Amino acid sequence: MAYDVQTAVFEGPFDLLLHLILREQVELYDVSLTAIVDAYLGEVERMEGVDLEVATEFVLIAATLVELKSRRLLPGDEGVDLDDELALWEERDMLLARLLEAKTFSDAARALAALADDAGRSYPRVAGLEERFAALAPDLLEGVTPADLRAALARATTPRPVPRVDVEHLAPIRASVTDAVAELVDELPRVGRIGFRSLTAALVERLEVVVRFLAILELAKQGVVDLEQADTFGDIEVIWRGEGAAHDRPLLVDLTASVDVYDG
Amino acid sequence: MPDPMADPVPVPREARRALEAVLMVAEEPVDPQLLGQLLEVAPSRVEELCAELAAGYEAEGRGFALVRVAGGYRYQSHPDAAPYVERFVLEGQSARLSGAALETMAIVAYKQPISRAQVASIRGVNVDGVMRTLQQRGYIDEVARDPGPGQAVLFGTTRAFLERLGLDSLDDLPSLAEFVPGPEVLEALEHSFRVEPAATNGAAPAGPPDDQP
Amino acid sequence: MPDPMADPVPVPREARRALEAVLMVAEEPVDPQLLGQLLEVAPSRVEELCAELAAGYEAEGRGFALVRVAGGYRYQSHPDAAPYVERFVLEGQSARLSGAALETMAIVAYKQPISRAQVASIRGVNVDGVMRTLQQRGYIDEVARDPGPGQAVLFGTTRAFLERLGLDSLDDLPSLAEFVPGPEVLEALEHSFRVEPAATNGAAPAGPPDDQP
Repeated sequence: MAYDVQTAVFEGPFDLLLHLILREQVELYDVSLTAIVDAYLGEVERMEGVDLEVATEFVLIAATLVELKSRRLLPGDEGVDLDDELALWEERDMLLARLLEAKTFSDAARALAALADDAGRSYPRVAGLEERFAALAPDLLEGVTPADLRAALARATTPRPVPRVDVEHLAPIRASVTDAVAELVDELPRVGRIGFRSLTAALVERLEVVVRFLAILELAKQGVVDLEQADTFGDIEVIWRGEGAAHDRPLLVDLTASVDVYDG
Repeated sequence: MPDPMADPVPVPREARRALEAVLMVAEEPVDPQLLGQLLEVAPSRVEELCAELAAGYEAEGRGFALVRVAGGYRYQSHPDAAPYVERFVLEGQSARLSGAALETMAIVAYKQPISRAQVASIRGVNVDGVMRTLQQRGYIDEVARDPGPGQAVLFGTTRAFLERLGLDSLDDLPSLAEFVPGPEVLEALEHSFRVEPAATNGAAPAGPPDDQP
Repeated sequence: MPDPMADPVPVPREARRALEAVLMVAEEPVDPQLLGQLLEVAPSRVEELCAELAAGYEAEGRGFALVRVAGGYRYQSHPDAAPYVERFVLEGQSARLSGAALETMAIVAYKQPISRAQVASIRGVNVDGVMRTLQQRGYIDEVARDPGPGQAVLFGTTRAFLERLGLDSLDDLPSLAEFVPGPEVLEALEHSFRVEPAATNGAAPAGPPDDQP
């Protein structure tokens, strides 16, 4: 696996995926997804602090890739739900469209940079009015109240909230792994709280583990389970919240909203 | 050195004098409409006069230029004199924009009005910090509220953005169509995302999906 | 109109261009010493060049003049064009402080004495232009020097500022203690802690990029 991603700084999953596909000419299906995940995690580590949005977005895309890949590995067509198949195509097209869009804007940004560089060679005249005209100028503080001033100070001094990694909410991801979801919905209410490792200990095939993982992410998104992970690469705790839970709390507008894009 | 133009400025003396004086004290590009009002001529006449003035300065090899930017006219230093001006303007006023800032700015520029969430969705990363920086630097600003349920704040580019890029209006942005990736890119992407299931067990394309490298 | 001088500017082209460019972007009169350093000529030569340039502008009937004032050279509007400039000031200037300017004003009011650099670091942007405007309008002024190594100029508000706001003294500025963060602050904080998915269709999916902004 010879990707060298140490040279460039990637601005997120699309950037990295485009790099892997276009610049490295990597045939994604002929290589291990772990390698891509590793490459990505390497990038994330080099960033100053991990951004939850970045991490989530990548997991989301990785999940789609896993599903695409797993579908290709399944023998024949038997048992494949037509709806699932269509959903998968949709997800693939969505991913393609987003990658194309990302590339379009990254190229547009380069053109804007060239414009800015040209414009940056000239400096505007900003000296303004000479003193003799200053008395004529209208009072700029007309209508400004002391309260306006205080509000302006508050605006100016409000610190930008620092994005915090909150693994508890990791994973609003949907995958069409209906069977696994059904099993989990049957199983989880009985145990209440269980580690992901225990939950998958009985499974033999890696693929099954992956599918279970996707199913759990789906449940997390629907709000019927909570996920907790104490430390990086630590075991993920799955906590059953109940099917009614999702409706008991107000919905918050998701920052990226991109999650919804993948809804079948 | 011969003078390139015997009479470099065919603009009427009074109008030229008024234009030059007003533009000299202006802190921002001045709308031709306002200039026309001051000179008591039509804005279209202002455009003519300014074009002639600008051509005159260029022909005379002046160190300044009269340009149309962000919807108005302003004086600025001539690009050829950049080395001198840069030495003079000690703090690089126009600090270079990061790649993230440029990409975010491009998305806002072409898709405005647009919400932060929509920008984030296109970039695939959290853009709160970048958007706030761009807003602080005055290149983008809140322009509206989404009428939909969330009432999300919608952003657009500002006059300072146009000035930073040396554009007169948004119409002068290069067409986005120029940047849509060509067929070879599409092909490469599609190739990577083939979905056909392996019909038989023959010629399996890969090992287990998650094998170690 | 006969051209008063066939070759109005005998100043060498390169030096003239550099001088004109630097003087055009300067915000304060520029010391001939500094101009000499930039052009790599003696200050006395700068004086000669500037005198020739100024004479040239005058002969050409320009609307601007190059004058020596406060120990340096600067462009300003020609006195003959004053009526136009006055109309421009009365009719053309926006009569309100921008949001950014108001923030700068507020920082100086509440944190005085404060240096330009400190204001800039709070605002996250260059504030030179805004500070100069506020000073020109008489709302802020230099009140002291930082005793530290840089000896930075420290700014504070003026009596005129208090009068405009109807305040008796700075003690009458509203207290910051009772300030409650606005909804946008709370929203921003919430966003950074909760990332639960919305069930609604948020951002428009990425169709083919739009051509028009």
